[in-house]
Amino acid sequence: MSKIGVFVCHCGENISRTVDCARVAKASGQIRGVAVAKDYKYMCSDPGQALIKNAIKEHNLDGVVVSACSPHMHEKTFRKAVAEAGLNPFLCEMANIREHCSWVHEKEEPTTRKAIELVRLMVEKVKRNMSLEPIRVNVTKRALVIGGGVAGIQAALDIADGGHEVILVEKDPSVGGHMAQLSETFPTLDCSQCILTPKMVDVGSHPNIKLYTYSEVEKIEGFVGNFKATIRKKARSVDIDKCTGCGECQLKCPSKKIPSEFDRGLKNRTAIYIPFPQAVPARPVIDREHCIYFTKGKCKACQKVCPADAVDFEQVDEFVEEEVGGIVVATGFDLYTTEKQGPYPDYSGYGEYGYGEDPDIIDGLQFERLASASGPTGGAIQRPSDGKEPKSVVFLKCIGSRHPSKGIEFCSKICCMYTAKHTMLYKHKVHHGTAYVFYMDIRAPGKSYDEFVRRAIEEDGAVYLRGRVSRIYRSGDHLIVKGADTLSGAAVEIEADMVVLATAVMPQPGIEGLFQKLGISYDQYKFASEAHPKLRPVECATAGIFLAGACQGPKDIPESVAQASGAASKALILFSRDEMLREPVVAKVNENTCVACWYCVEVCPFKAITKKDITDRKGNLIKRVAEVNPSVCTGCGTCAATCFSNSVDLEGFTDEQIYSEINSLMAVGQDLFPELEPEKEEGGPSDEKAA
Amino acid sequence: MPHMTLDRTDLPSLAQALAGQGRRLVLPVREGQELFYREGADPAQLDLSTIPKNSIKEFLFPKCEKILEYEYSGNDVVIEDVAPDAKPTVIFCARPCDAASLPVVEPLWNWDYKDKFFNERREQTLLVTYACRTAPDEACFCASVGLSPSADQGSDVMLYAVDDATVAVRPVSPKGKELEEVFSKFKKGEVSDEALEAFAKEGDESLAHRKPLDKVKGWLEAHFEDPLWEEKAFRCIGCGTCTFLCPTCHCFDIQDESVFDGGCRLKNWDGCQFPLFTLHTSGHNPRDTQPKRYRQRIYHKYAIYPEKFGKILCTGCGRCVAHCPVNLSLYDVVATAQERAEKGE
Amino acid sequence: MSESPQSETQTDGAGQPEAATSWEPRIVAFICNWCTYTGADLAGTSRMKYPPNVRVIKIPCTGRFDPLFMIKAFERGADGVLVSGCHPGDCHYTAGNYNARRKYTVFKSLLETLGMDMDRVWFSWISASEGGKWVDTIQKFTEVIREKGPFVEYREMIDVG
Amino acid sequence: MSDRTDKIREVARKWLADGTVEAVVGWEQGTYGEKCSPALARTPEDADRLLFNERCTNNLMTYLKRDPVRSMAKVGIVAKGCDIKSLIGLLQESQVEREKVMVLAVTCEGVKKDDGTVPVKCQACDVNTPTFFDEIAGDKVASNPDPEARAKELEKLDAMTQQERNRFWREELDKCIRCYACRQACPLCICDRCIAEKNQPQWVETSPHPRGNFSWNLIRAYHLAGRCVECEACETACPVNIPLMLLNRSMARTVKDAFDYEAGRDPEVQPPLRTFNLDDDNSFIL
Repeated sequence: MSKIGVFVCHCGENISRTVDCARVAKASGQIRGVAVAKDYKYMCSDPGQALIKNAIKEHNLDGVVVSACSPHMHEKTFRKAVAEAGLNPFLCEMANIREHCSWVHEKEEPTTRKAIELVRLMVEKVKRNMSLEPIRVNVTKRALVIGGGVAGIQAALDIADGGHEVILVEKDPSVGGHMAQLSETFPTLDCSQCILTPKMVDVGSHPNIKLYTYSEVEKIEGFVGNFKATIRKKARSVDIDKCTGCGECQLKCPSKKIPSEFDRGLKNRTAIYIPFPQAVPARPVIDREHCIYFTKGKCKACQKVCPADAVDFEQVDEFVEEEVGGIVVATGFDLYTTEKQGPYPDYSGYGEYGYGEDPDIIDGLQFERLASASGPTGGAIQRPSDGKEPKSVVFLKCIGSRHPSKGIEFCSKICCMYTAKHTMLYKHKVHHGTAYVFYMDIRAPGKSYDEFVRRAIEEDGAVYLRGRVSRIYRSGDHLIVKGADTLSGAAVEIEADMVVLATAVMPQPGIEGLFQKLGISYDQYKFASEAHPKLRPVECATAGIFLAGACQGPKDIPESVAQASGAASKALILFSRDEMLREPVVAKVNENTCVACWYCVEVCPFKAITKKDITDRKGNLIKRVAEVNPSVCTGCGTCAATCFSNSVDLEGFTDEQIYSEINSLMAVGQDLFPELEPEKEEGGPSDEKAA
Repeated sequence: MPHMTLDRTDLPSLAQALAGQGRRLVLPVREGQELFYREGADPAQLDLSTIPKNSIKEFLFPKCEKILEYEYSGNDVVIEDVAPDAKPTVIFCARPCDAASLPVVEPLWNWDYKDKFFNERREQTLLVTYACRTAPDEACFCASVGLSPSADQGSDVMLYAVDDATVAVRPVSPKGKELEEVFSKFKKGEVSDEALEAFAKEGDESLAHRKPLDKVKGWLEAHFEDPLWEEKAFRCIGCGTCTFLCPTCHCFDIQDESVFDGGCRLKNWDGCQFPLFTLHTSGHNPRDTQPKRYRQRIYHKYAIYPEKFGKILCTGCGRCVAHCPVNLSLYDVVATAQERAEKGE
Repeated sequence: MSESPQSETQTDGAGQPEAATSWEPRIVAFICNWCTYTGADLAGTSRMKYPPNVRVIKIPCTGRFDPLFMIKAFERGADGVLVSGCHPGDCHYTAGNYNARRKYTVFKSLLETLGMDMDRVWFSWISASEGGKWVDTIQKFTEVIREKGPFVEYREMIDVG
Repeated sequence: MSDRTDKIREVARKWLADGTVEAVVGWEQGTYGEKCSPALARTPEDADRLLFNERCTNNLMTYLKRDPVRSMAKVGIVAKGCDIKSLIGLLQESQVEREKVMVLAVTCEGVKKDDGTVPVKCQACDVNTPTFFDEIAGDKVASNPDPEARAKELEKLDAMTQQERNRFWREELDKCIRCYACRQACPLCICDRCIAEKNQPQWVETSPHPRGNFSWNLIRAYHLAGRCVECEACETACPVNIPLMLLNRSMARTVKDAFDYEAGRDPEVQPPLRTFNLDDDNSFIL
């Protein structure tokens, strides 16, 4: 028989004002398996806790029910108290007779009766509670940062400066990301590369950072504190240890007409190339798709010219494994498709605007390259078709964004600001030119942001027209932009030399593949989902994985950097301990009855359940079963409720416990309300019987 | 000796008259494509076209029966006995194979322990049996187990449909004889003994193709590990239909069902075809495969029970043959055993 | 059991048929720890009032809700069962409530097919901030059940065995 | 029919002779009426017992989850289009590995029940010519499914008031004797230990009283929601003639309406209770 102690708190008068606490205690004492039941004014006070501890020792209790406030208030207090008395803390439960009873009901018989039933329900549960031990998880104090844009760079540097090793993986040949492509940055108009390059160099040389460029994450196994990442180092065809970055190879490469990704097609590059002069590492890579040797079988011009003998045509993709404790995902963004066949096949694009067909219709990042001092024009604003200085430029905002019929409802957030910046950059370079902006709304709520937009309009004379553009077509030397100015109600037709489309910020195409490997969730657009939109904005629901930058949603640079530092500090918090303690409220599998249908595996939001082979001593497969990784399981119980044969159970909320709670609701003989007889005024017969 | 006859059309009224003496009435009625013995059915719906799908077992040994109640009182448990829910009953127009099941299982219920639940019901039950002139179903094999389509074992009164319009009445037991008065109210005439002899003759003829099963026991005793079991029973899906429809299968399970402060103990039908039937607490299961469980059923009926009680635990009603969803015929299996015994295999 | 008085069980009245007038609606609520339980706490801290007819069984998440719980609650005399958790998108475990919602859809339809009185089966999303919604829900549910009376259809089944 | 039988025998013989499979599960002539019976051919000679006709009603997929078939390295199985739906369910739930099963499909014009009637599944059948197999016996049989077949079955139930439905099921389920023939016959009842046989705790009371019967039949139907391929094996096996298919069909309709899902169609698709959509129906939740 169980020996349960029930401790009924008056909470001053908070409970006793409407609940007869003495009667609750007396009634509790009569429940089978209850060894002691007491009431006290303040159970959470030192004397109250002492009363519980003494009772545990005196009666050798094997379970405790504190009938008081909400467990959200004092469960920790009382579990700590019982632990101090030598009882496993998970053998203590609370019956909530304050928030759920005394405070919400009148002082009348059913209120006390309810309190008694709530205690009984919890007594029945506690009888089936098991001693549980917190789950200890060793922490590997190394971080993996995926993505080498500004967010990834910041996160890597912060963690590395915090004294921990960082593995930084970048899919492109250099770190830098989109920020490296930008000309100036809003709202200060400082040069993007000037502020980014030092950070890139730091990343390349930091003793705590191991940099894998031109590499991708192939596989992630494990769980918080103990991830194992397999990284594919794509064949660069250049030995970057031997290479000195002299650039001779680029000069000699005969394949010169490949649109440069970095310059967004506005300039060509060679097949062996360093993507941009400030690249880190400043080492070339051979683009095998375009290299004459790889496509036609001969050439090797680069190899011949290389003074360091660094070109290696035989290189193959290499796989390395890295063990890490936490992961920062900073995979950034790309721009919405404006061609008919863009990178986002699910979205229809803006074929009617002629992007990809007319060279003078470009997107925001292309304009950045045009305006950049390191860009194809050396910073001169020249239209791509013939290099002429455009006399009028039309900027179109919300291309894709806030356009549900194109499949996107969100606001891309940064376009209002960068378009204002573009008009300023344009006007600063083409003083007599006119910048027109078609907009839906102007959203500039950041620090110094609205002032910046006002400057563009008021000081630099950008012409803002509220409305959408219906069509863009070429007429001789010009592009005709037909739209509407909804404020004046007039149809507008502008003769433009160049059109710039502020296209929506989208996650990297195909990034969901990586998210699936990581076991993190993402929204309908494939932006990674944070654990809580308000309170856990940098963590994923999957423990040990953190988010930084635009992979989570459109963000400007300061926001990305701030979130990156936030993610880094989350990782550092994780690394501040040698092992983690996790609540042992986790699922467990009954291997005898599991039939490996994998429903639990599929419904687990945390990928905490894996498939395990049970083999005999010779290694022959006997059966397959589900296995819960207690380090990853968060205890939601979805698996337990989904399993047809209830072969998965949840510690702390086991089937037995819940069954017993339900079972406490009814007694024999059709007496559905096995209430204690209420005490008659001033102690009736039942009182005497009980005494 | 002459036998009283009555009009076949008076059978519903007769049923009513028997029930009118304070008895609950059970009789076969049609439900969909099949007949069922039903309690409280309208006698006008009496249907004698074939053998019902269920047996009469459930009226003597119900599928679920409370045998005691208990209540916690402090640290004690207070146990209260439950009186059998035994009402005077008339089972009207039972088939001979059903009636004959009672003398087969009676020793079981009165062996080391006298089961008051069965015995009181048996005591209270009047069995008015409707003789089969010929085997009513292709699955029938009562003649193979020492019975016949018109066997009177276990019956209180036998009814014989001597022609389309006339039914002869023959009391069998003292209990049946006491009912002369009720029957005589419907008396329309008399027939001689010879009129009933046709039943024995035609009944036997209709089952002439069935084998006697007298050598099965001996064969079984020597062939526990025979490949026959795997070969036949691979198809058995362990549904237990055979045991639950069988008039002689009598296994039960004891379950305690509790609410918070007490509960009751129930006796429920169970069957040897289920893995849980023999599953030990340790996890070991002596009959861990379906062929072993199938073999058990045959052994129990044709070797073990006869050994202990001197009777085959089967009346050849054929329900397990007709209703097996995978057409695993008990008759085929025991007939194979008989055949092999005859061949000396 | 040495300390407290225990010569009597709590079922002094056991076996006595319940007077028709003494019947009170009996509602069992399976609610998630993070949203609805906390919402009910908020109703308490805000001193809102609602009828004392509900018995709460806390589960970590509606994802833990197994329809077996509801059946057992009815078997143990519930006149109504409420299942409540976090609103879509708010699940502490990201997706427990979405999984639960599919279970509800199927199970609810099954109960309808079987002729259960669906006024006695309620589902809700009540967030931690919706103390008022919790109170409203319990009030309405209690009224509905009071109006309908005891769950006779199910209690007939309880009566057996 | 005879050409299908010939082809079945030919393929089975070949598979057994060249060691492709350890055994072939098929049908053979039964001994009661015109009934056919499941057969296990282990040798090429055994293959000559196999046949196909309109009384081959058993869904043989149920044997894939049982010994001796379950433990065979590779097995051939003869299957009608409707039976293959069950196989797809078993594949979805990893109960069977595709590489371990050779499917010998057979085209089918529909089968006949013991009482000579045509099962509803045949009236609604659109897989008379199976599309998922390793070998196929029989020429193409055109499908002419009655799209209303399921709805017609449910009409009677739909027309009832809640109280009438309650009464109807109380009467039907009171007949239940808890033999679990429905479960045993079902190819998709895959649990080694059914929830009705778990007693710690005993969620489903094992006693055949109204309470236990209600919870058992309810849970059985619930566990098959979105999984049942409407093969009718349960209802056929039920010794007390409970119209189990009414429950199963009603669930199938719900799953179709709510999640646009039909069981037994695509082994690659997630069964509906193993996944969810953010925009699943929310209208009934307060």
